[in-house]
Amino acid sequence: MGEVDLSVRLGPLRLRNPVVTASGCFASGREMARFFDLSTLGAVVTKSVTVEPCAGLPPPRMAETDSGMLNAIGLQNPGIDTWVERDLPWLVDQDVPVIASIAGKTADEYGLLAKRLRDVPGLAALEVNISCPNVEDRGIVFACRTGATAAAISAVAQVCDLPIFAKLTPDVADITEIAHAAVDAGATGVSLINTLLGMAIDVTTRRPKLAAGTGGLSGPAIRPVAIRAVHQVRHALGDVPIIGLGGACTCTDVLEFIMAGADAVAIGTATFADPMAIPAAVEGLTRWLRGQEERAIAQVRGTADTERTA
Amino acid sequence: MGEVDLSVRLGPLRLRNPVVTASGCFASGREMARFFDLSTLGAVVTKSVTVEPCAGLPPPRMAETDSGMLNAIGLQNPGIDTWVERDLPWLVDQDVPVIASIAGKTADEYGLLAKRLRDVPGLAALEVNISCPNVEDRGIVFACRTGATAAAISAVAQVCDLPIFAKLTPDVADITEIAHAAVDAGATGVSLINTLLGMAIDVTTRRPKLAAGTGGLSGPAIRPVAIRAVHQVRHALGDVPIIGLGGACTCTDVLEFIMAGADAVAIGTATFADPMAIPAAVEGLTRWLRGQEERAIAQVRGTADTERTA
Amino acid sequence: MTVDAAVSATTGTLIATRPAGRYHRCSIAAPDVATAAVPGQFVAVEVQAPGTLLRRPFAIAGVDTAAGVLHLVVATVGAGSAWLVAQAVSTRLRLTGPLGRGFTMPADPGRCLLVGGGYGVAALEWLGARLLAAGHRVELLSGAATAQALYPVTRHDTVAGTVVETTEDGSSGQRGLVTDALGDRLRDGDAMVYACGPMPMLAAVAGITRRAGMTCEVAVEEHMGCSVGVCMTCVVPTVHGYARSCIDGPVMDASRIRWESVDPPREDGLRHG
Amino acid sequence: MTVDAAVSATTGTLIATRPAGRYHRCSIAAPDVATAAVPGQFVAVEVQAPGTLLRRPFAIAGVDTAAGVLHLVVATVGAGSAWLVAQAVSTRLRLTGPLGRGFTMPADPGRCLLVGGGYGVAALEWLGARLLAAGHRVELLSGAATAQALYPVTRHDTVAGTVVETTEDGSSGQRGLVTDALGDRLRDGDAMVYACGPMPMLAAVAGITRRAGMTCEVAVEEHMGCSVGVCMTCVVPTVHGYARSCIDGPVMDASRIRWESVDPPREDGLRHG
Ligand SMILES: Cc1cc2nc3c(=O)[nH]c(=O)nc-3n(C[C@H](O)[C@H](O)[C@H](O)COP(=O)(O)OP(=O)(O)OC[C@H]3O[C@@H](n4cnc5c(N)ncnc54)[C@H](O)[C@@H]3O)c2cc1C
Ligand SMILES: Cc1cc2nc3c(=O)[nH]c(=O)nc-3n(C[C@H](O)[C@H](O)[C@H](O)COP(=O)(O)OP(=O)(O)OC[C@H]3O[C@@H](n4cnc5c(N)ncnc54)[C@H](O)[C@@H]3O)c2cc1C
Ligand SMILES: Cc1cc2nc3c(=O)[nH]c(=O)nc-3n(C[C@H](O)[C@H](O)[C@H](O)COP(=O)(O)O)c2cc1C
Ligand SMILES: Cc1cc2nc3c(=O)[nH]c(=O)nc-3n(C[C@H](O)[C@H](O)[C@H](O)COP(=O)(O)O)c2cc1C
Ligand code: FES
Ligand code: FES
Repeated sequence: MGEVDLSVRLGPLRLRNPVVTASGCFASGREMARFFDLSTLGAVVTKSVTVEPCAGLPPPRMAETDSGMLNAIGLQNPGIDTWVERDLPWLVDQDVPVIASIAGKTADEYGLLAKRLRDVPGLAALEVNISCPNVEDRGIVFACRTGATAAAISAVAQVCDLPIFAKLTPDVADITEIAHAAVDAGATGVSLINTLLGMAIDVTTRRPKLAAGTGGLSGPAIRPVAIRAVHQVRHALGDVPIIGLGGACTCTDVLEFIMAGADAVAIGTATFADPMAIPAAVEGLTRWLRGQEERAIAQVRGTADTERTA
Repeated sequence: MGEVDLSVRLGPLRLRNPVVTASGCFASGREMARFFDLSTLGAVVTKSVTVEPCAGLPPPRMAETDSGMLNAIGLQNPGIDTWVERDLPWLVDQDVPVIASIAGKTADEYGLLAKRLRDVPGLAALEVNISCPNVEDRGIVFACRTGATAAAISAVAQVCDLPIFAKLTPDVADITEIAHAAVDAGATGVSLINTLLGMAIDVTTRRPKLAAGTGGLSGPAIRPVAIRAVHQVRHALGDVPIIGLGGACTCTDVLEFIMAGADAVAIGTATFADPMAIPAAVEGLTRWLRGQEERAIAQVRGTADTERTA
Repeated sequence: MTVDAAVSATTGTLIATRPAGRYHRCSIAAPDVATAAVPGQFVAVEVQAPGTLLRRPFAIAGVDTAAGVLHLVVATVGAGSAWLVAQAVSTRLRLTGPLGRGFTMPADPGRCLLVGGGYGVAALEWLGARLLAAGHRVELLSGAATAQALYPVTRHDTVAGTVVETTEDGSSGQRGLVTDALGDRLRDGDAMVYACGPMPMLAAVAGITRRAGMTCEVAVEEHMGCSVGVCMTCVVPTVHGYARSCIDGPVMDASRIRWESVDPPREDGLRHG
Repeated sequence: MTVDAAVSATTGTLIATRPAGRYHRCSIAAPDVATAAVPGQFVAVEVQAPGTLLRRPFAIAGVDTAAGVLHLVVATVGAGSAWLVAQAVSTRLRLTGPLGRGFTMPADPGRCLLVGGGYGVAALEWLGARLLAAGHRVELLSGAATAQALYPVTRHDTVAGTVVETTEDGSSGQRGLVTDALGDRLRDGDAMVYACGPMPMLAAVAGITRRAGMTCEVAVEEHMGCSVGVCMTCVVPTVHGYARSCIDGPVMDASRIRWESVDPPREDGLRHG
């Protein structure tokens, strides 16, 4: 059989395996370190951090839906300064690459956040969350428009040499257009996808189940949308580094993303359903690869590309 | 208790109850008449018909996903002429309003189809499907752009006096913008939502599960997206008639749509999972309404509108 | 289109689940369905496995009309079939049936060759019993990749005059493909051939019988959405365009199917079981 | 944040499910969890009902350390809880626990008032037994809307010196709210109060104890996504901002919660059980 190689390139980064955490689904890292060794992970993508501390939205913040969940956390975080001083040091001391996620209200804020992080030792990359649906004004979701996308990404690229991943929303007519805009503005790669804007109503109380009204839909329910987005962008943008996510739970799901064209795959909501979801998926990859002709998972990327009907 | 009233207004139409079929999920009507009396239905919305006969896409056309399914039927239909002569007469003879769905490749084709149908006796309304995801060129999904939406809808409105419902896709940054364009161009109301563009890959064969590669995602998985779309459009467009759909299965789901702002609710995929889904939902509505203060389901519309946090 | 009024959306009660080789035989009390069913028809069963949505189609493998019971032979391949075979006796099962078009009984007494792959043999066993009872000569050919995958034909004498078993690896019965066994038995063109099994096997049977000028009915197995004719997902390419296998089939005249357009293109794909 | 290394993601075996009033008592062999747990902590159980995704949190209602068994008292409210109580003995259950912060034992022997609503009483029964064993005086107040909704406290003498039951409709025990009974028993300010039940009840208890100047711990029940501290959905407004009830709770000092910001704003909402 011989040994197999799970390592992948993600632009300039090399990860020991393709499975990473999804932003907002891993807290400080300490919580999950109770269950498994963080060095099991390809990388940690941290919760989006903002310039100022942010209390987040009032509860209820979560509603389960069929094979999915809605969340309206509202980017609760201690703000960049506290985060860099209090939470980040522990994480960068673990044996795992750290990708910091940032969220701003304006392009300038994105620039500010990137400046604050560019010299933090141990950071592997930035993920620029320009697609959080839990904002008051739908008009300010940067990733809904090419212009705003470019503005936020170039604000980051201008001040920071770290690799940059632009996190995009599927709630657009053509995600390849937005991906192009991000890359043209200086993004190293893209993270596909953030949650879909959704809503659920409790018919007994006749009120939205989330205090905020709307929220972001995640989990297995959205995986077909995510796979499609990854496949589209892989085809439209050639070799651009892609972190695929949205409903990945198992090793099979991770493979589905990789075959669709993802270099790395983030697992978010599935961790809520099973704290061991990520280590189980990594183990599964090793077992699966042993049964394949390829010796390296990197060779599997995009192999579903040939037309089905060909 | 007193008797309850399930009838609703849908623009100029009056339906005996708010539950209707979803386009493409009810074939000729004869198939389902084996299971229940079609007069149980608020209305029948027929499979989208095209100018020329259309063979549809090669199988496999379907893949089950978590709480959902992908389909790539590709508008298989006998073409408008055969349909009007062979299938429609039986249906309009049943005791149920018939809403005919049309799909064109160009604005002119929409006009042609509307002209062919305007004088067909017994038709209650037209649903203009400008959002089918199973088309070769993503660029020609009319409902992705305001201009194309307006062109298709006005082509219909100019030649036909029947009430017009524009069927929209959620795969856009702002569905209210498209809804505005449709109504401004002459649509009486809107049908929200068509399927989301999705994809699934079989990791064993490494091929897309659908022969066509991508397909439309429907079923309970997408209900939160549909509820959000209905709620947004109800708020942005005031009193516009709305047919809500996307993942409605049970009476509770129908109520969720109505409380979000739908006048009528279509059930599609759920009929595949249970041929009795629609009659069961209608029965459930009667029972539910008996326990409420309202005597008429029409009064329930939009009652989840107050802000949850208010 | 056959729109059969005998079909119902009903609830049955699971009365027994027993292993049958590597398969499971599930017996369900559902009198309406059992009484109306003919060989080749199927039922669509609601499964309550997490994340699943659609009913699962299974061929009816026999009925006990007096008791109002129908039998299914289930291969465990995914969440839905695993759920079904794991249910306890007395579980209430929501199901729709009998669905689709069954096999046609020959007008005149004659020789019938029944060709099955894997669990597909189960429905043919029932057909064979009916044909025998109606005075036909019946030969049942049952094939699979290995001995374990063979459907265990039980009452040999009551279902067929002759039963021939084949396995690809020779672990039981004749070594080779069931279609080879069919070729061997095509002494004349007057037999009626019935086939049930994986699509590549059906394609091969269709080719052989076409070349031999024999009449052949196949029960096709396409992915189904609704099982009742309304979703258009289960289509098979025929000389008259795409036909819905759930309502215009699953039993179809093999000569009407455009096998070269079946995905993946078949007639030579001989793997089965 | 308490990050307790004793927690594990494990698999237990259901060994019994018995009715307990209108609830079910599920006993699960899961030695790692049972040994480490203290009253007030909970487990998150994977349920395999169709369409569900997330584990369901249930308070630990007692353990049998020697046997490695933990007990849950489950109210059937939806698909997940219905699935759990319907499982057959021997079912393997994937679960995480023991989770969260439990009740604090008082430093010095004294009087303890345990106030519970509905199934919330189950966890207090266990706490009461521990307090009694540690030499405290224990009074257990158990309330519900009706007699059926009362949790059936079994071993009265081993869990509390006094047990007072209240129902809103007077169908069993004292008529009225459990918080009225609490008010009646606040003779002095030296008792420690522990409460477990619906949020409006906890809010009322918090108000009463605050006005009486007593220390009160409540086990809150917010909707949970992950149950392990990573999703931020289960937050409760506190004087230090939103705190995660799954990891900073569920047991919290009542005086630290900003009850007026709990949704819907409570302290007067007295409905329970
Ligand atoms: C008319 C008809 C009759 C059938 N009769 C029988 C029978 O008698 N006994 C039996 O065991 N099975 C039968 N099948 C196949 C059976 O329906 C599938 O095996 C079952 O639906 C799989 O469900 P699952 O949830 O276990 O697996 P899934 O997880 O849904 O699928 C597992 C694998 O099976 C494939 N599959 C799923 N559905 C079908 C389908 N409809 N046709 C072909 N492949 C499918 C999937 O692509 C996947 O590779 C029949 C199918 C049809 C259409
Ligand atoms: C720390 C904690 C301890 C708990 N202990 C117990 C216990 O000992 N016994 C018990 O029966 N239940 C307990 N619960 C509540 C229990 O988790 C829910 O009843 C259960 O998750 C409902 O799942 P379901 O699938 O049956 O219902 P669903 O269909 O998910 O929900 C049914 C109804 O319950 C509400 N609900 C769902 N989840 C929660 C939740 N986490 N908190 C409050 N309401 C909810 C829903 O809004 C809905 O109205 C506890 C909850 C928490 C957070
Ligand atoms: C509770 C929760 C919080 C999230 N917070 C963030 C966030 O802070 N920043 C971000 O970019 N994405 C956030 N997301 C989105 C996820 O990173 C991910 O894109 C999405 O959930 C889809 O993946 P999944 O289905 O694996 O969860 C959050 C998702 C959830 C469920
Ligand atoms: C198999 C299938 C075929 C469909 N065909 C059409 C169609 O011809 N025209 C159309 O407007 N929508 C079509 N739809 C979309 C449905 O009408 C509906 O918008 C969508 O499926 C969401 O509703 P549901 O979740 O209740 O199915 C089709 C959906 C399915 C599943
Ligand atoms: S399965 Fe739906 S038409 Fe055949
Ligand atoms: S439930 Fe996820 S943080 Fe508490």
